[in-house]
Amino acid sequence: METTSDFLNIKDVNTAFKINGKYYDAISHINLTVHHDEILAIVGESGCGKSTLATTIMGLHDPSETKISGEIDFEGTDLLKLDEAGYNKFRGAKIGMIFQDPLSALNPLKRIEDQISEVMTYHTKLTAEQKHNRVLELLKEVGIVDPKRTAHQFPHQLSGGMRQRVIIAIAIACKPDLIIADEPTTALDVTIQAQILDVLRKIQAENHAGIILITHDLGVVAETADRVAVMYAGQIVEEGSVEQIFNTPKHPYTRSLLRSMPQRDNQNDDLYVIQGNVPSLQKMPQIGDRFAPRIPWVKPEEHEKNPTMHEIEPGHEVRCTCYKSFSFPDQVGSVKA
Amino acid sequence: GCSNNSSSSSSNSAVKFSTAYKNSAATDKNATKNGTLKLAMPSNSPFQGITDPVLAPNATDAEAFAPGGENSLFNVDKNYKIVDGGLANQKLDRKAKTATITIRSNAKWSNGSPVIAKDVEYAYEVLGNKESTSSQYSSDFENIEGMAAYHKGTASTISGIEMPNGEKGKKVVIHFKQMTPSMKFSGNSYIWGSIEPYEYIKDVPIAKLASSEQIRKNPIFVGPYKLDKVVEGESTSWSPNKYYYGKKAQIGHITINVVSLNNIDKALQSKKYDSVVPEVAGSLGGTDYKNLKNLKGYAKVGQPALGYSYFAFNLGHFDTKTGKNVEDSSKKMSNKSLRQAMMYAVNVDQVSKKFGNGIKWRANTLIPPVFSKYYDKSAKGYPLDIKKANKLLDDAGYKKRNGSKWRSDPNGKKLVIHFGAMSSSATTEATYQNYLQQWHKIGLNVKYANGKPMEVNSFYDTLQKPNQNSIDLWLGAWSLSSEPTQTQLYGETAPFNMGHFATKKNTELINKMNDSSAWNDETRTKTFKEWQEYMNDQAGVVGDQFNYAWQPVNKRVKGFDISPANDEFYSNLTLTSSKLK
Amino acid sequence: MWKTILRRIMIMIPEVIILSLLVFLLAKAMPGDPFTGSINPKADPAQLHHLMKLNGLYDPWYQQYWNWVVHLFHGNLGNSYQYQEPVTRLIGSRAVNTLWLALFTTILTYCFALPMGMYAAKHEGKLPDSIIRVYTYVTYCIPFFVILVIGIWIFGYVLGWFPTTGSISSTATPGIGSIGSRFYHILLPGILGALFGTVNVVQYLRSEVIDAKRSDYVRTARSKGVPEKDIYKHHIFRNSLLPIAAFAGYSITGLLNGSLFTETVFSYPGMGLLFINSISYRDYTVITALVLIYGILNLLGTLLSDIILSIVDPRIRIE
Amino acid sequence: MEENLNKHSNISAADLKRLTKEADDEATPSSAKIIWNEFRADKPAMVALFIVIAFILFVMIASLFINTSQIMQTNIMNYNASPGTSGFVLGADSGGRPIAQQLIVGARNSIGIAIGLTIISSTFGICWGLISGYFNGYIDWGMQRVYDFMMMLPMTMMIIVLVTIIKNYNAVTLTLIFSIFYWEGTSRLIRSRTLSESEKDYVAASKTSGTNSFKIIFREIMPNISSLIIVDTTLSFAENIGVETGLSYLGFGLPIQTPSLGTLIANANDPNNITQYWWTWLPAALLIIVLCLSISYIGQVIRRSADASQRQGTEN
Amino acid sequence: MSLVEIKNLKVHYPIRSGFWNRITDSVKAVDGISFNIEAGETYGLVGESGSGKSTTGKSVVGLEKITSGSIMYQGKDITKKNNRKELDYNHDVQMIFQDSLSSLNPRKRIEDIIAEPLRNFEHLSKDEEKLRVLQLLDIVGLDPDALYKYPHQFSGGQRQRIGVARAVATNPKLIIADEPVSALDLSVQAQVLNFMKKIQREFGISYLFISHDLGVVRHMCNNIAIMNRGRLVEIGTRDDIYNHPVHIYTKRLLAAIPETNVNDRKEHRANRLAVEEIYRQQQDKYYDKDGKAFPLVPISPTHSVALPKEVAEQIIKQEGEVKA
Ligand SMILES: Nc1ncnc2c1ncn2[C@@H]1O[C@H](COP(=O)(O)OP(=O)(O)OP(=O)(O)O)[C@@H](O)[C@H]1O
Ligand SMILES: Nc1ncnc2c1ncn2[C@@H]1O[C@H](COP(=O)(O)OP(=O)(O)OP(=O)(O)O)[C@@H](O)[C@H]1O
Ligand SMILES: [Mg+2]
Ligand SMILES: [Mg+2]
Repeated sequence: METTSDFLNIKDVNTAFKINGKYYDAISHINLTVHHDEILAIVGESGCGKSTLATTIMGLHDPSETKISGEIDFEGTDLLKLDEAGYNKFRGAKIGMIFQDPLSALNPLKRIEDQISEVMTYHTKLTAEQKHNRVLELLKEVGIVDPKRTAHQFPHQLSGGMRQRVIIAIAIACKPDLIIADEPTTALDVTIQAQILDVLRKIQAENHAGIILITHDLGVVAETADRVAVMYAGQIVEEGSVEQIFNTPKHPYTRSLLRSMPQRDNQNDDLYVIQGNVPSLQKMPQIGDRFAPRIPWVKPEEHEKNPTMHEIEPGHEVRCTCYKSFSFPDQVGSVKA
Repeated sequence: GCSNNSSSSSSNSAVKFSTAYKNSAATDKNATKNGTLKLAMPSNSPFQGITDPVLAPNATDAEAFAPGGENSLFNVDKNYKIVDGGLANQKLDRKAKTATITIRSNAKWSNGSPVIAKDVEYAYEVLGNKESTSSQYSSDFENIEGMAAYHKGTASTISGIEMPNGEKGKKVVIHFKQMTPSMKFSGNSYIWGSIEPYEYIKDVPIAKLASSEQIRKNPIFVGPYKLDKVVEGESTSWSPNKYYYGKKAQIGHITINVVSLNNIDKALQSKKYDSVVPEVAGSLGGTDYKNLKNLKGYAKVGQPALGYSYFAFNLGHFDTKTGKNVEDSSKKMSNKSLRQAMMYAVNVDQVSKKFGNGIKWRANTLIPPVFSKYYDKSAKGYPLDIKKANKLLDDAGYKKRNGSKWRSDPNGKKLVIHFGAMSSSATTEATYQNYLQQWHKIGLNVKYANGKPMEVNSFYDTLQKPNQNSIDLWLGAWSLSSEPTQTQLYGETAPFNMGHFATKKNTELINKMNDSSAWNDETRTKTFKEWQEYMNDQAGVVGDQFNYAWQPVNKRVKGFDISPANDEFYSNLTLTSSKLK
Repeated sequence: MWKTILRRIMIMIPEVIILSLLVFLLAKAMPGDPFTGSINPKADPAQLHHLMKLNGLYDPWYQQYWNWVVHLFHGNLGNSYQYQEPVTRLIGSRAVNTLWLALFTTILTYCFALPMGMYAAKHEGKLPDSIIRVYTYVTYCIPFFVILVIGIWIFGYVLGWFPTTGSISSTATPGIGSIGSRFYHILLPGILGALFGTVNVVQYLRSEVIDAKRSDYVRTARSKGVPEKDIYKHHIFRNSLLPIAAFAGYSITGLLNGSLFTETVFSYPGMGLLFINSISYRDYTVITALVLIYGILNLLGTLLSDIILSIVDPRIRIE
Repeated sequence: MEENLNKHSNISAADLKRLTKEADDEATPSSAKIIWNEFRADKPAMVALFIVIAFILFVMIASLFINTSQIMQTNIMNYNASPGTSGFVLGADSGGRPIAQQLIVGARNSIGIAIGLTIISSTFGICWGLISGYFNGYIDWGMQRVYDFMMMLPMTMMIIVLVTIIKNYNAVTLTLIFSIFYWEGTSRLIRSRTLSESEKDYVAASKTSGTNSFKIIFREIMPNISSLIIVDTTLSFAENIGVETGLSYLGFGLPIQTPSLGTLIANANDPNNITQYWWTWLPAALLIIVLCLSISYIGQVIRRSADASQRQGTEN
Repeated sequence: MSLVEIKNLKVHYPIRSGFWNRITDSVKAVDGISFNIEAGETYGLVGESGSGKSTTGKSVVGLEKITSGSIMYQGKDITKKNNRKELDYNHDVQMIFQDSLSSLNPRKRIEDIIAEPLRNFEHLSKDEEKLRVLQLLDIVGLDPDALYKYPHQFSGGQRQRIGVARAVATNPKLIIADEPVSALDLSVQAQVLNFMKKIQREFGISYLFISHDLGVVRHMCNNIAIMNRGRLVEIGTRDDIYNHPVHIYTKRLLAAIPETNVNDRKEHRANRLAVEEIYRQQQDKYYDKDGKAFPLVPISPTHSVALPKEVAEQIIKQEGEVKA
């Protein structure tokens, strides 16, 4: 990873939202590196800050409502130091974003063609005709059967899957180096989900882009990602390659998640349940292991005071050392859940 | 002719007006010729655009088209008596029972065609036609031979109107069943005072006349000015009529604009208009006077108005079978002392002073001072006299019984008197309220009929029922015709005698005003005085207020004289500068 | 599309019929008659009765209604009792005035309201926004006629900038002059009406823009690198204007209601003033016709709104 | 079921008291409390609330001590007396009637009309909107037609016609006449919200729980649009205070002896009054503005407290 | 006799258009489906979005006006309103919704929400009622202090459990669960599924479990029906469906499930693409001219597939060979 670390380096990023006049961290001390040609998946439960991270990279936060610190190095530029105009040179051109809800993310009153070509207006010098051709090309690329017709339609006339493809087309229109996909398939059926993921992968292969894939579906991660970062309560708790995360998960949270999935062979058993709830922003513990309250059988002294990431094998990092003494209660036997 | 009558007829009024503004500045020939005289017409409703006086339903239209001469036939003197010198002269022949109308030979319509006998005759046809939309027809016209038959539709012409020199001639003879002295005055209800441009409108069915182009869009006139343009309901503009037989018009243009009563003061204050259109009943009230009396650049002219307001009592009913008003002694207000007491209790003088600002004053009789010949200056009327009022009531047996706050009637029954009034401006309604309070002061329980002032339609609707008991006493107002006979208001058969005051003596006096004895002016004057005295004593109907018809005139205008005797009002006007002063 | 419009119009017919019957009956139920109001000593009640009979006013109501409907189908709304001319012609000339003023007011309203609403929303929560909001609140709370009265007093009389009565100057020359004069006459009532009318549009637009600002598609546009200025131009304003456009039709109702006041204050000879006058004259034919016309205009207003909406909004485009 | 439950749950009747108490301690504050918190957090709103309540109380109480018929006695000698003269705090009108007292009684009458009108028209509009929005199909269709018809009616004209027909109308009849026309706005608003509310699953859940339609409409849906209802009602209340002013101006309002803010403001129909006798109308106009502003401000706060994301008051 | 027998159920939504707003066409949301739910079992209904699953579920509880067909419960057709009333049908059949927030009235306290069916069907005293509610809360694992709280104060999983508590309050025989966990996070989903299972065990309830997540369905259901464009394409036991899918649509669905086994994700993907390819090529073999599924034909006592008879027989033969 040291070879391409000049691509995207997120260093110690904090994003805090103003709630009732006070700032609360939604993500804290995030360090991440994304490389060319890879898909980095970010997984975690709802509310853990995945989208916040994405929108922070895109610079989509209202500065009067948020406080952002840290450094986001993208191809040698610190994005967080850019002004609006400077950011606009990156957005759409070098970084593309795919949003979760394909219906509301498209302007209901504009034809698909106009929405796609809008990106090119600001980042390329293509003529109207060239843009038109490129739009058709893009639609074909994302797997739309009748690009001509679709280009002329309005969002409400398309199915969910088609809309999501249009969003992808917008995101890749200028061949960006980085694509951020925030739950691109959550609203879709399994079959369509599979198709969309295929499209994403194809694009990545063709453009050599780096992709940040945000999802809470472990299956999607396992199928698609090269590397995985697991987030919990605004922090990254484990990071590693897909194989590392799925085959030898270390952090109790990662392990719990994997365990709570219905498996082929556990029809008659109860599923594993993580105790307790994700704390809300305002009630987030500021010191100590944030996951600790949900594994009460792990003794307090096993948790670090200020947990940090530990590299336990090349490319595999885990927050907190509590993983060492963690095992599930039913396996411990003596601990009452 | 010019008038030197600078009258202010009533000693009761605080202000004195002259009918003429005597401008000593010289006429500016150029300004007059090229200038525009701007007149406002205070009215809350747009005028209706009916130029024909026979068909026009109200005075607004007449005023809007006044520079056109209103097609009027006769000149009058200050008493509205018909005099020679106008478009036509009239001669009454008591023996032959005829009126002969002779049109002056040079009379022309503003389109250049001559005025002919048929024009005079046609007015009666339009008026009396069965299909006519005119509301001016009255049974009095059936005094003309053959009119009744024509009105019913059984005759196609009016047999009593003769044109000895043919339709195109200049002479018309009208045959009456009976001659009355009122025929000497303009505004009488027997001889119609205006003409119709027969040749111009003959093709229009009479029923459709009011809405025809000839009447609304392109009317013709016989007056000093001709109509240039009419903006429906809003304004008219005029320029001199070169065919006018009389004194030539001098001002290049005259415009008349409708201005709402609310805005008229401000409009005049901001010098948008030279004056308002002269109106016999007066359109500007006491408040306007207060606001405008010191207006710089304006003079004021005025004369007593052709109208008055009155209190009337409900004393009987209208017998629809005989068509006569009948007094009922059983009515609540039949007691004369009660009526007198109520009249003594009201403080009309105070009210007039406060709200009238000098242009209104207490009416001491039922003939307004504009009829200077008949008006009884000396009549006392009913000045405020609470003591007398109380005494009258006490004597008549209206006593407070059982500790009640209110007087009961002589039989000891509860007495509640219902006062009817029309909803109006805040000041007027304040006045009503004040009157009620005055009556309360003498212990009379007087209340609004219906609980509040009534909307004008409901008001007259109630009063015009042949027999009604919901209004015992009301405050009304009449604007009058320029002929002073009282038959139509207080006569025995008059439907407008809504209080049904119909004593023998009254009938006798009213008949006397118009019978053969009245041809003698002196006798007639005496009868009028006698009647006024009688009415005051009976207190069946009692005058409330008289007022001035007054108006401000911009000082650039010369020759502004609103006296009725000034028959050439518009011709006499000139301007002394091109801008308003 | 045409079919849908036609269908809407067909649905309107029974409503109009019911309205006509209702109005007819109500008008008849008013105390008095068209002739009592013109009472003066010269008028002979016998003649008034004669005229009542002549006009069929003593017939039973269903007879009168039937006659009226029959005439209606001949394009004849009867004769005005007060004006003695066909109602169609009478109203025709007034309607031109009212609609001309209404059109002008509408245009002005949008000229004022659009920039105001957008500006307020763009600077949401800041000083200009607060000022505009206070302005809308205050105008919302002041009765319309107070605005008119104060306006005519200041600009008409004190400053004398505008004519205060009528629809055209009596000295206007035909052609350009008369058009100019007419325009001059509706300027002040138009401006005042617009100042009042802006309230709804401003508030509506403001909240639309604020909603649009927070919408996902605007976020998408940002992520495309569209500059802020263009985001407002191409996305926010365009999308917020859509429901506003449709509002125009509905605003007819408000304008017509306001015409009663504007025309009274400015003595402007339109339908509103005609109505007020006709009420006291009991001019049945005119009253009925006016209420009916206003009703139909209201209906057409809603229809217009729906049509506009279906044209500008692809989501509800009528096939 | 019962034994079934007892078997599977170790909670029994004995625990009832204790558990109820526990739950009580944890109970969420009521919406009234939330609104109150919201007011406390917003100073201007607090002022507005204070103004409105204090004013209404003052008017209601003070008017008890004012003899209306007595103040409405004309005293022409005090015609348009200016403020401060001869005992007239705010001057007198053209009938010499004290403006100050008229203002109090007039405000009471106008507020009374506004309250009556708001209650009648809102209740009707809310019921209409709820029922029409909940039942789709013929009921809704029929109700929509009635509604369309009402929409078509030119309101002011119809009111004027009605007012002329009714010979002896007073504040009560006027209120009723207004009510005929003022429910439409509310009903439209409520209907559209009810439509979207009806599609939510909790309505379906109630249906499957066997709850009848009437209960679903008024006990399930209505509370959910209550914030809308409250906001709409406060705003229409603000609007209704001024509703008879226009009519009074045109000359079809309340009779002069019934003072109301409308009859007072209608004094402004005389341009002379506007400048010369400003006290005859200006206080009433200002009063309406202040009152309306305060009420709409209160409406804003309530709207905000209904929307959890905009709340400014801290919870609890 | 099965608990519920659905026969040839059709639900069509009218599309209105034209001059008089007449019904000119219809969306055939459910177009002739039949299956039976046995007492105590969990019956899975799977299909892609818009295939008519929810419509079916709603018809069964009586929320939807059905076009034709019958739903028999205790020998009576409950598509008729009268029968539903007579049987106190909603006492016996309840529903759990996908969106836990919208299915709980945000203005009602938890106590009132759970007690709602009790108040309608069982007339209990105040205390009895409260006790019941507390017990129900206890059973779904919520603290008693939830009693006076509002739905928004709970997390998604807790809310869904409140929904379960409400559904079981009247001790129903059948609960329709329309995507009860689709909106939930993994860990929360596990909680809810566990509770549903627990309650089924304890009260002997049947579920009609609607989902598009085949992983969850496999975990929960004994019998499964696959729905496509308003019709059933395949029904069978869990084993039938997961291990011996016949219809191409079923195969496609199964292939699309993401696998968590990262080691052979390449094969998995290749397999899916292969199935996609077959689906594209052989589509017309599996659907009739109108693109609709054929009627179901049984290929084993538990397993039916929507295929023309001949094709089905052929497959049976092949299967037999495979099995043999
Ligand atoms: N604009 C904002 N203001 C205040 N808090 C916010 C804002 N946006 C997000 N949050 C909070 O920040 C936290 C993280 O939110 P975020 O949307 O990043 O989560 P997520 O991981 O994307 O969840 P999901 O899977 O539901 O999309 C949440 O607790 C959320 O409530
Ligand atoms: N009220 C309605 N009016 C018209 N069409 C409807 C209506 N409700 C549902 N539909 C249509 O019926 C079809 C089946 O809908 P249904 O909700 O049953 O699908 P589903 O399988 O539950 O889908 P999902 O997985 O998206 O919930 C869809 O095409 C839908 O558009
Ligand atoms: Mg997110
Ligand atoms: Mg569904």
